[in-house]
Amino acid sequence: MLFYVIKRFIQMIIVIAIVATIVFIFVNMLGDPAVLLLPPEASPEELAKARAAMGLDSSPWEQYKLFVVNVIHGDLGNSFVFREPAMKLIFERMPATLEIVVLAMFIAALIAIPLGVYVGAHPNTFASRSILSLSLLCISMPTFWFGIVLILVFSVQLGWLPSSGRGDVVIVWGMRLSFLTWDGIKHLILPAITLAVQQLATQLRLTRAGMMEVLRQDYIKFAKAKGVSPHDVLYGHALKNALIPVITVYGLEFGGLVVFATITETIFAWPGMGKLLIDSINISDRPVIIAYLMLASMLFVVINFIVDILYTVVDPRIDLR
Amino acid sequence: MTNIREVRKESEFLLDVRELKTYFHTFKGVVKAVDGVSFSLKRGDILGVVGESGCGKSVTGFSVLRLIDSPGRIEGGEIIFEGDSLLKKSEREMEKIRGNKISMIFQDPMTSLNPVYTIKKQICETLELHGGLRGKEAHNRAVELLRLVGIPSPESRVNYYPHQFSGGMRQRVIIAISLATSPSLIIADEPTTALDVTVQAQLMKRLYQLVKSNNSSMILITHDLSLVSGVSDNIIVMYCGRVIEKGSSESVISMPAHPYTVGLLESIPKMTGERKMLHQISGMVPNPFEMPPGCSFYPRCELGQKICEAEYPRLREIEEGHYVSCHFAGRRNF
Amino acid sequence: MAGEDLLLDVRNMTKKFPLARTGIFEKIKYVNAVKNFSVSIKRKEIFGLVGESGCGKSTAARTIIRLYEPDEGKIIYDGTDISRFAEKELRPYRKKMQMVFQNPYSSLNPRHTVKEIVTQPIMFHKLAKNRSEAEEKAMYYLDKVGVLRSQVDRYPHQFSGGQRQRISIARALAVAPDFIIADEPVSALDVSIQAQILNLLLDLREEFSLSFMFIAHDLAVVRHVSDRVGIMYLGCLVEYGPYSRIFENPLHPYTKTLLSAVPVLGKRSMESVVLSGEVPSAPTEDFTGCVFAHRCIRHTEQCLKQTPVLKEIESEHFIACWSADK
Amino acid sequence: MMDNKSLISKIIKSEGLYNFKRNPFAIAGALIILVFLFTAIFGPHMVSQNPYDLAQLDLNDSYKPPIWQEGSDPRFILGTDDQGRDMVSAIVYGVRMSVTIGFCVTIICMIAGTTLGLISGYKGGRLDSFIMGLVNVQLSFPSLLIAMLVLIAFGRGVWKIILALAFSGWVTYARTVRGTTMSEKSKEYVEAAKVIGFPERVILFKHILPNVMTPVIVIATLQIGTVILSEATLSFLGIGIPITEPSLGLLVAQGYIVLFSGLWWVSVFPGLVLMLLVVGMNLLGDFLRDEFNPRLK
Repeated sequence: MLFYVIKRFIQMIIVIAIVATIVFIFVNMLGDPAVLLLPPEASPEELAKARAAMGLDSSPWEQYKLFVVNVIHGDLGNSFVFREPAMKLIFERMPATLEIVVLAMFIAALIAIPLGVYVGAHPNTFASRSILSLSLLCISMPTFWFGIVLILVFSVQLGWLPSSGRGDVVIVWGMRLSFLTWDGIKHLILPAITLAVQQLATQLRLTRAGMMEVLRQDYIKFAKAKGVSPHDVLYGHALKNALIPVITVYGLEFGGLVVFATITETIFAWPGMGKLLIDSINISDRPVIIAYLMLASMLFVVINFIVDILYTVVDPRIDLR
Repeated sequence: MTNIREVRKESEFLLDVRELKTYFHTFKGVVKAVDGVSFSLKRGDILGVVGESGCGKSVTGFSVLRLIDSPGRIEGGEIIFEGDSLLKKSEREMEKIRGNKISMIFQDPMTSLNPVYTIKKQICETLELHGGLRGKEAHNRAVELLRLVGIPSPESRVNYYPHQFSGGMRQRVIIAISLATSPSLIIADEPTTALDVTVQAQLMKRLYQLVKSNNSSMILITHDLSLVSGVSDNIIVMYCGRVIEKGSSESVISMPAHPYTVGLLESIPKMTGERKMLHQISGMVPNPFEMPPGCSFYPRCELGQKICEAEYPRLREIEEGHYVSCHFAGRRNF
Repeated sequence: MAGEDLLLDVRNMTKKFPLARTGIFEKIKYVNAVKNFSVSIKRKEIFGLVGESGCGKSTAARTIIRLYEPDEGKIIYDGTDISRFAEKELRPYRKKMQMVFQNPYSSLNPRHTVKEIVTQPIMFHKLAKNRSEAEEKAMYYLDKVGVLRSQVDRYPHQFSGGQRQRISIARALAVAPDFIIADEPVSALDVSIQAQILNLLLDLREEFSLSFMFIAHDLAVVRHVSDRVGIMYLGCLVEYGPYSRIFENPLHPYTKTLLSAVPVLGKRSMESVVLSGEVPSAPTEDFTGCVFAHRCIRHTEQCLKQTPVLKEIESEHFIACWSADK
Repeated sequence: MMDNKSLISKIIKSEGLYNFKRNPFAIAGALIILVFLFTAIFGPHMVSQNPYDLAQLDLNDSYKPPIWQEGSDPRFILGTDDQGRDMVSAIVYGVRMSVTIGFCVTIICMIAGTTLGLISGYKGGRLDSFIMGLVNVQLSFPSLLIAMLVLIAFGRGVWKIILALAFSGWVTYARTVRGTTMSEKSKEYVEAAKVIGFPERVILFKHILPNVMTPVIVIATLQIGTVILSEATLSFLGIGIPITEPSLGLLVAQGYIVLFSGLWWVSVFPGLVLMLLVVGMNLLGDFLRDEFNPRLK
């Protein structure tokens, strides 16, 4: 076990180092931020001055070395636009993103797993077929389009829920949170549903597939031969086995949702880190893009690690070495 | 009322299966996996069900427990167990019988145990369901059962997961589970086929002793005639979903009457005596969708005549307790 | 036993497999899947190899036919040591040694027709002038094993287990080999079909003058077909000799228990003495002593410390056991 | 190899076709895909205007609603956008773009991923560790993020988005094919081929490859839908294809801009069509997956 943790830890550092390098190279291929930031009529001297101010006048190699040193010190540079540390900008907006992501995951799991078990256990009922068809629609639906339709229906037509912004927030331990006020919750509902719907469908289908496969195993038949009731066979014997793949995907999808949140945030003008990323891409705010990608990578690597550990808890056959 | 029940329970047969029919409705057509099988089993007896793969022997076993999955269905017949008809029972009542009065041992020990639960949990589940044992009591009983089936240091092994056991050990655990409630009937479906010969011998011996000491009955389903002949009191031989011969072990093995049984016995290489060319049954088992109209063995049979092609031979008694379904059985000496 | 009729001579062949590492600082350990395996097979002879699962009989077969690289020892085929040959040098020997596999459901490529399966080897080894001649040859061998001409355009899944095993045999025959390793060719088959295949193999030996190494776990089957028999336990050959001696007068304690465990038709077998415990996993490479010692009722101090070697106890009957001298 | 007659008779007699004919969802999926393929190939020749030829646009035609609403123009069944562009024509051109990208990406991924997976699974050793290391690193990141990264670096463009999506999409094939190859490799027919003496190249491509294609086809069918959605998402975010050649995703994005001025149809219809297209792919993919899943047989 310890051997495994150490091995994984080294792997994590290597992965992050590779990602940092790739991110740096890719982002350096972006257009010249000085040209984008200064007015078109700026003179070459002014451009040079701006580049020097942003640390872009040295050779790429020098820039990379500086970048690595700074990353180790936890400094990813200042935003060209906001003139503030990029990390600070992202950390400020992270709670907003996590709020909708966590809520979406929660909604998804709460609905998907029981439904998935039902559909997997009774594949031929009318209800199952309907649920399955609906889930197919959900995974085939473009998230952003679903968001737009929700806005059209619930904001524009019915006027029940707001279509943009966070509403009233409460500050807890320096984090701005929406879900503690009624107004905030109203702002949360549409983005969270938008984000949850595809997730819900994916997990439902995964649970169903797992269930269907597990229910054919000999040990299920053996449990039946032991006189275990159908309900206990389903929830006692089959579910735990069927959930093993779901848990892995659950972790990975969390990462996916953080990225997918960029779209939801764009549609609902939700001031999270995803919207910050898109805004930064549009104005080539390099340090912010780098900081976002670095932070996101670290997040995913850590999530993967946790998922692997969790895996052994559910599945005794996995021997971590 | 109680009197009548007691009288019924005292009846000679523990299990009486009559004209059992289990069909599978597949996309290519109907497979008559079990087509009119009848047999009965006395208390404390061991019945061997023998036949080659696809002859319906396993389906017969599962049918007794009513564990036939779709697209299969029990289409007809009667299963009388301890005087009650199992086919008339509700699913709830069946749950109380399964694993309690009738338990089953599966063929493949590698896949029959739930991989995510400890051995203890899987044994205790049965104890709790049918014996009402919980906690310490159940634990002690589980350890005792493991010791009974010959698992060394059961106190610590009881907390193992299935994957930490070898195939032979797992099969012991499965036997322990099936014996946990002292069932009156154990259905063992190829219990040792997946195991090595030395392990098979140990396990079969242990199972035999436990069944006998428990005064349970057992249906031993297997393809191995030698194994069956060493254990069971009676034998039924199945071919294409039907019983073609049944009788006491000695008479079926030493005086087989059906040409299929004869062929089967002669095609087994012997461990002693002179080596000679093996007799072989030519051809192969007919396609289940294109069953011949008369005797299903007719296309492979050396004795086959016109009547065999047209008419399925009924089981008839050729000597006491020895039945054969062949038009010509007993008319020739083998 | 030397002389011109010796076809295959395997001397002290050892095959090791690495174990998974258990710690960062530990060296990779190896297990002896096959250890010091020596056997010789004459022309037209059937050598039966018996053992329980995991005893290394399949590994031995696969090493002899050079699917695996042996770690030590020699494999002398018709006078040439092929144990170190590279694939290119092996090619001429590939048509002299063939193999029939255990599982009829996975030993034929499901995407090729039966005709293709048997024609490919003929084409590859250029045993026919052109495709139609190769196909004609393929038909000949398929006919020999009893596959009908009308069935040759079908795919393997359309055949039963026994028929597939026939096709598998035809594929092996197609390159006109002298020596065939049959790795449990009948253990997946029903009894009545098993007899058909065994009879077929015996007929083919006569017709094509073949030598066989016949591997099985079923002792009765091995007894039925073999001229000589070897018994393996945990990677080691513990006893070998003519079939009659092995089955009538087994000398090694393992062979004795193995034979007593076999159920015999018509015999109430529940009284026989059986071996306790199960087959342990193969020992690591630094193991010394007799592999069977821990389960042997007669074992001594010597058995635990020194590895016994095969000794000729009576003519052509070898065992590896310390207690054999006593 | 396999002559056509036996192939066709094999298909007709197969259980797969039998199940297909009895599964209305699978048939619906196949029909939807056929209609979309037809639209993608012939559609642009059949619609009234080329929506990206500015000379054909007339600002007087702008803001026309779909024909069942008041103030519509019979020439524009689904209405027009703020520049007078016919939505039907725009959608047909969008379908062509989306379908092209979906198929191109899938084919590239399929070839690259299958080849790498095959080699990785068969060869094992260091090469395998390297390829699988790459796969695992990539799998631990959301594929959308990887595509974003590539697009951030190279900018917008049709070929760029195809490459970006292919870059993040090949890993699924590689991983699956590697797994299947490893299990096929240990099967006895491969050993038999080795015993006959066939060289590795022949064993790999003639013997193993046909046996790993089943999962590949299933993944491919499902991936086309995913790719189309990913492309739409990236385009919606403004980092996908250029505005001069919009796909369905970009059309929705353009509709979003004018959403609050009451032009709901500009975003709703392309989105609906997009969904229908992906539904078709998923219906067929689902059917194939269940059909080919050996663990459900």
